[in-house]
Amino acid sequence: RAATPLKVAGIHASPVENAWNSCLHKALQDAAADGAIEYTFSEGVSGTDYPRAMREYAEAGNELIIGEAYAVEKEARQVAADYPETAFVLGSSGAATGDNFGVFGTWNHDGAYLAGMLAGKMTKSNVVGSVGAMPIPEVNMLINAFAAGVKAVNPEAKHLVTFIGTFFDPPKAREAGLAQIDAGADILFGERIGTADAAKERGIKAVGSLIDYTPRYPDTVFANALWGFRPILNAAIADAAAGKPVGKDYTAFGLMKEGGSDIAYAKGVAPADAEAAMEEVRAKIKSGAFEVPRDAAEPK
Amino acid sequence: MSIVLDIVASIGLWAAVLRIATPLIFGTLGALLCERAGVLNLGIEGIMTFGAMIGWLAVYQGADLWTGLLVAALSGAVFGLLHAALTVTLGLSQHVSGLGVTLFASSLSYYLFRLLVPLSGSPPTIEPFAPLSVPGLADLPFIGPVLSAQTPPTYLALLLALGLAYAIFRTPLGLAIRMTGENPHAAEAQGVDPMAVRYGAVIVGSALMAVGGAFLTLSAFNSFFPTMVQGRGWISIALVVFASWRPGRALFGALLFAFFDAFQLRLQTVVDGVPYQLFLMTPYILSIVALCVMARHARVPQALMQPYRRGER
Amino acid sequence: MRFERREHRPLFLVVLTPLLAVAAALALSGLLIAAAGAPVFEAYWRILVGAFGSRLSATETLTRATPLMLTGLAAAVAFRARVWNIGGEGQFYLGAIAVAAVGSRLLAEAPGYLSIPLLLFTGAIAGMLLLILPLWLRLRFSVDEVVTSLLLNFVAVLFVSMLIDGPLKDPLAFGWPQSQSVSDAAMLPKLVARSRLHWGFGIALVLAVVIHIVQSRTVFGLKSRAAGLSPEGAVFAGVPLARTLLLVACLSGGLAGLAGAVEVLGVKGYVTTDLSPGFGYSGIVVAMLAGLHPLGVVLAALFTATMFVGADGMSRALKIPTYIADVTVALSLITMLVAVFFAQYRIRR
Amino acid sequence: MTETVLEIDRVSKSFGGNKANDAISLTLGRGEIVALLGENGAGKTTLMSILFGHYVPDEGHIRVAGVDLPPGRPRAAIHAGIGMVHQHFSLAPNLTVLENVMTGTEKLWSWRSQTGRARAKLKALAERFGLVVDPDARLGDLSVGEQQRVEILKALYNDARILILDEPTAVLTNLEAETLFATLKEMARQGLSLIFISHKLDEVMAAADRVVVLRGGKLVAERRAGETSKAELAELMVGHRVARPVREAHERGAPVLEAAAVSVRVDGVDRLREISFRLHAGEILGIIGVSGNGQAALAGLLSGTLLRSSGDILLYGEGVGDLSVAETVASGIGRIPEDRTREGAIGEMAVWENAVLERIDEPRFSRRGLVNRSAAVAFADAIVRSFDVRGGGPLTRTRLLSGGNMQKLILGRNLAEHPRILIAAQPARGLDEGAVAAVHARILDARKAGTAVLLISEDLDEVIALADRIQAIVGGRLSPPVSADEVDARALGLMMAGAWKKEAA
Ligand SMILES: Nc1ncnc2c1ncn2[C@@H]1O[C@H](COP(=O)(O)OP(=O)(O)OP(=O)(O)O)[C@@H](O)[C@H]1O
Ligand SMILES: Nc1ncnc2c1ncn2[C@@H]1O[C@H](COP(=O)(O)OP(=O)(O)OP(=O)(O)O)[C@@H](O)[C@H]1O
Ligand SMILES: [Mg+2]
Ligand SMILES: [Mg+2]
Repeated sequence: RAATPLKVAGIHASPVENAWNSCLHKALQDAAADGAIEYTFSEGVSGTDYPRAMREYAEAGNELIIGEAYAVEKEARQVAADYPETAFVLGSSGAATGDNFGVFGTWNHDGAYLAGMLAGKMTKSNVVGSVGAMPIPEVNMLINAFAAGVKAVNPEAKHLVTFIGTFFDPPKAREAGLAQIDAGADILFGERIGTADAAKERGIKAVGSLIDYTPRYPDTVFANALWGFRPILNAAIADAAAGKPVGKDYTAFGLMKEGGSDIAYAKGVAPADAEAAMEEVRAKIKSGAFEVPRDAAEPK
Repeated sequence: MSIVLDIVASIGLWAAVLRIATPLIFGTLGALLCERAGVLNLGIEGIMTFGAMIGWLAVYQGADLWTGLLVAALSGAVFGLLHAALTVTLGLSQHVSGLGVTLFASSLSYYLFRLLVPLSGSPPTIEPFAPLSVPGLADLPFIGPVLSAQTPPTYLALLLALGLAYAIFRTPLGLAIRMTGENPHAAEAQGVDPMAVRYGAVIVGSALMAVGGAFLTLSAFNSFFPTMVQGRGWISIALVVFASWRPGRALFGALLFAFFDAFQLRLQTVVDGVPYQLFLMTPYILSIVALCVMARHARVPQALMQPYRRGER
Repeated sequence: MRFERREHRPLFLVVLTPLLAVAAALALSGLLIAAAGAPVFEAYWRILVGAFGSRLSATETLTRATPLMLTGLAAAVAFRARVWNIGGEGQFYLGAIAVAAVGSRLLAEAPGYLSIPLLLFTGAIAGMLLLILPLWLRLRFSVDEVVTSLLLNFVAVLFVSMLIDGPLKDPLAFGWPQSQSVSDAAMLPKLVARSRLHWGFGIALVLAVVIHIVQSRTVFGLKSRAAGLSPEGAVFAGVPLARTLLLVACLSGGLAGLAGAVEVLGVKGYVTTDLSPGFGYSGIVVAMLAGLHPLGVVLAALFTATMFVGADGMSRALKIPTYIADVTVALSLITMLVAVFFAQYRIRR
Repeated sequence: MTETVLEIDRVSKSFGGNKANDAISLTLGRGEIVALLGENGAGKTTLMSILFGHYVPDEGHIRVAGVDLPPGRPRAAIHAGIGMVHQHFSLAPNLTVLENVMTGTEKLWSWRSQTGRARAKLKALAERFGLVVDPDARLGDLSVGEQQRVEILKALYNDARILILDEPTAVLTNLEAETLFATLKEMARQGLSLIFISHKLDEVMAAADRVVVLRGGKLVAERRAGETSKAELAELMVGHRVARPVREAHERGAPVLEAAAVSVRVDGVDRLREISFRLHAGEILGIIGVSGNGQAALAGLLSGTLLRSSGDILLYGEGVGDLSVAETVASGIGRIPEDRTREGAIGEMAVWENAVLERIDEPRFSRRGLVNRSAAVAFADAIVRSFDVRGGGPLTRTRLLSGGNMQKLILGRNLAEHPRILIAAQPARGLDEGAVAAVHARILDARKAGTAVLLISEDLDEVIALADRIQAIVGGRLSPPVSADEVDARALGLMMAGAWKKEAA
């Protein structure tokens, strides 16, 4: 079986520049480079066209389809029901359905919590800020985890939140970041790309999300709440290749405990004691001794 | 209340206002120039997108930032040429041609970007314009720090608004443009070639639009994202109306709109409960109101959207 | 060089020019396809296959043509009476959100034979209301409706965004901004099982024929054309100007609102802010391609949908950037506009 | 003869299959005034447009002072000293007078408009030729006469030495026209050469040195003004003898339409103030007046497009309220609007549609909202035939008809229904001599058949020739009627100036 790589198709509602999609895209590209799969993709697929893209890929003989069901939850499940031979594993806030419709959430809040622990010790103004796209559950959970991390080490710290109302407007995210700096924040958590640019411009520090932004902003982004899609993908590929049903929730593979998400940080930026305290919690999360609170309510 | 006053009195707000306004100023002035000559250019959204992409790409390939802006302007001019060929030479419906140009320019920019910049991880970056502080200006109280936070294209936008106002109202060429927008037959009867004027205005106007787009990737941010223009072109079209086709008021309108946006972003950090959509609606609604008030004075260029065909009656 | 209007259009031109337009568009996008390193002629074949090669692609093409037909009719009806309705997109969304609001609450329990017609009607009314405002402004303040209806698009979309983020937000959507769903009973039945093609396509076809009859055979059609062509002339001939234009606006806005309603009831069941990939704007282009003829709108919508669905499928089959679909559509719209022009005009030196 | 300043050499131009100009040659001397005469559609405007560079001729040349003018370049024409006053004004209402005049007069790429110099130059010109206007007024706020002056100033500002005026008097009052011709003669005396187009033979005889007649695109005759007559010119234009029909004595019938102290207010301005008149069957009542005194309001009121603000209207002896257009038409009132291209017909619609539009709700043309097309086309066909509408059939787009033929269509759709009352506003405006005669004959025929005609006109000759009784309208008030047999043009001129008020007082 391993002789012929699994045919996998990715369908991205946004252009693949979008950080979240780039996580999927990169993991899929890497898997293809490893020879595990054969990868093809469509991007910028609008809600109207999404179900068609799913069907076309299914009819074209792809065995596993990776994507995002958020805007098309209902129709996506309908498509899966119509193509029982094809495995679908999509980002979703809902539950898995049937044998061939699996879901995964984006849970990199562990890393966000840890980054918050560093930030809480680093802030001098005692104000930190988060810039998000829209108050949807996964974004909320992330921002809340960051805030919880900050509060855990620095209960006095104030946390600002701004939503820019769109997934795709880096200049606007930058403006939102600048607004928070003007309001006193000296560390920004950028759920959206563009936030770190504000921090860079004003010479303060920032935390990235999903992917490692440190190479892009070397002196600004000191920590990242990474989310690795590869473990989820590997699990899905394994199931699909073995002919096992994929109708389950793959979220857990993205957790820190499973090696999915993690924190990546530049050592020596935060005080040594802060790093030590954080590393301690990190180890506890990995061992399962500590669980970061999951709060999907809109942050205030 | 005092929160609001604090925000309004902050240097950061006004610095943001100028930054947010810059692409709108370019876009609005470009659209205004086209409309003054009688051509509605709904291609703006696509032209801005293409400008953002190609300007960035040029710099990414090693050109300097000003060359990037120039390349963007040239690309805008090319799309302007297309729009002019369709609407001026052929006299096709201006809004349809404009929508076609928007669809074409934006999809082409995404396509070319994908072909030319293979992607892995986050999109590649360039080193954007740095803020410029002009000696003398920078020492002024309040205004100094606000201006010092701006990059050269913002200064360019401000100067351009004044320059265009002068050009339109004080020079023979400006008069020829206005006459072409009011009555191309009259312009022709006075020896002004309305076709040439319209071509020129649309090409230059479109170039300005593209520069507005390039500001997004060369100054406001440092990489290109598909869909990053986010309706700024349409807002410019509305602002032209709001400004009743006067460059000075266009500048004011763009600043006002940017003020709402910057204010909204700051207000969000301190209060919540007001849907952000309400803020975003205001400029559109204000434009409609402004239009109703002004329409009585009938200052809309009278030949706007009317094709001019020589020798046809 | 100048252009002179042809008083008579030879048949061969009517047939030949659209073909030339398609050929030109394909040649141009062929350059871009080649630039991506894909085989150009196979790409053309794939476009055809992508649009009509299977049951799936054929039904998808028709599904995508459905809202285009309705928004195209909306634009055609208005433009014929010189009501420049650029607000189809906003009317589409308002129609859609009205359907979602009423369908998920008031009519959530109603049986289909009751709720479907009522909801379609609701959507149409919502669209109408959004166009009546610009028309009223035109009649009252002589404000040009091109700009006002364009501006209202953004107001409408923001309004919808506000509703689906607020009172109409679906609590079961895990915090995603989307409206509550209409009941399953209210969904339009499928025309073809296991596909997305629904009765909305039939509705659009019937409406195209009805509107053709209205425009070519009825007194209202004659009067609305007169009102559009020359307001003074129409008033002198006793055409009640305001009333006629208002009826035209109701028809046009209603059709665009209906497009939104049909898209919700036929395809999605609820509203998000990406419900329409610009159907309202494409409708204008469709109408112009059709020369504002209602039956032509059907063809133009099918053409546009074919190009898009075909090129979209081709991009997947040949693994070239998805955006080629929009490029191809844009190119074919532009070349088609030029072709329509040359079918109407001849070149003189 | 004086030196030749302009030479038109075998110029031809066709539109589609229609030869608008056919090998026309013409010269113009310094200080000369040439009148260009011809039927509607004879090609006068086309010839002048070629001269000015709006159109490119198919063949032929234009030479100014012996030098060939490049074709199709208005700029070149302006540089060569040609100025043109267009048949339809080409001005921008939103710009000021000065801006209208200055456009295109300076080097396009200079840094600054020399407004001060321009204002001084305009002032000097205005004084020299007696064409006074406020340079800073917004053009749209000016009267038609003032706009005409701006048009001429525009040409003079460019140092025109050859001035072309295309029907400059079509929209002017007699008084304004006289002033204009006095100005033109003064210009000629100062060395300018002029070509003007007019349908009014009196003007032509009075002002021109030489008359050139076009027919069907060909130059058919050239006469010195002193050596010809109105009758000869009319015959040359049309190709056969034309005589305007004469009104025969005829018994008038009972009153059919009466107004008693009717006032009309439009946009807060009193357009009509307590006017009274009585119109009898079988008579023509002429309403004369200088444009802008309320004729349009009167025509609108009786056509059903304007509402009364006070007063009564009696139709066939009975009081009626405000009639809508449909009711007006249904009560047997025929209407000929002042402006045939704006109100009278819709150019983009077919002839048949224009023929029936105002009656479309009648059962013979539509049933249950559906148009009975064949009946409508048959109706239009009958009009085309019996009123000799040339240039197309019922299915032709109306835009393609010439002005005179369009007017025949409008007249036809009214008279074919044998109206009891006909409201005719400026029925012959802008028409050539032959068409005028035809329209007048139709109106007189209708009168003979018992139709009551209200003739609203600024053309005194027309009113004297047609009307039985005449009233003048001044400032929205109507004079008492006088019998047409008892007055002459001079007396009517006094009436139009409001002289009756003094008598009454
Ligand atoms: N741009 C054009 N396109 C097509 N036909 C034209 C055009 N201009 C003029 N014609 C036609 O050419 C002929 C001459 O028109 P022209 O305007 O020169 O007549 P004219 O003598 O000025 O008439 P009038 O007295 O009514 O002004 C007419 O048959 C007219 O319909
Ligand atoms: N709504 C209006 N607003 C401003 N001015 C107007 C308006 N209507 C008419 N006028 C001007 O007022 C004057 C009187 O108009 P009215 O219609 O009563 O006279 P008229 O003799 O029929 O005019 P005309 O023959 O020039 O059409 C005219 O100069 C006209 O241009
Ligand atoms: Mg003429
Ligand atoms: Mg009048």
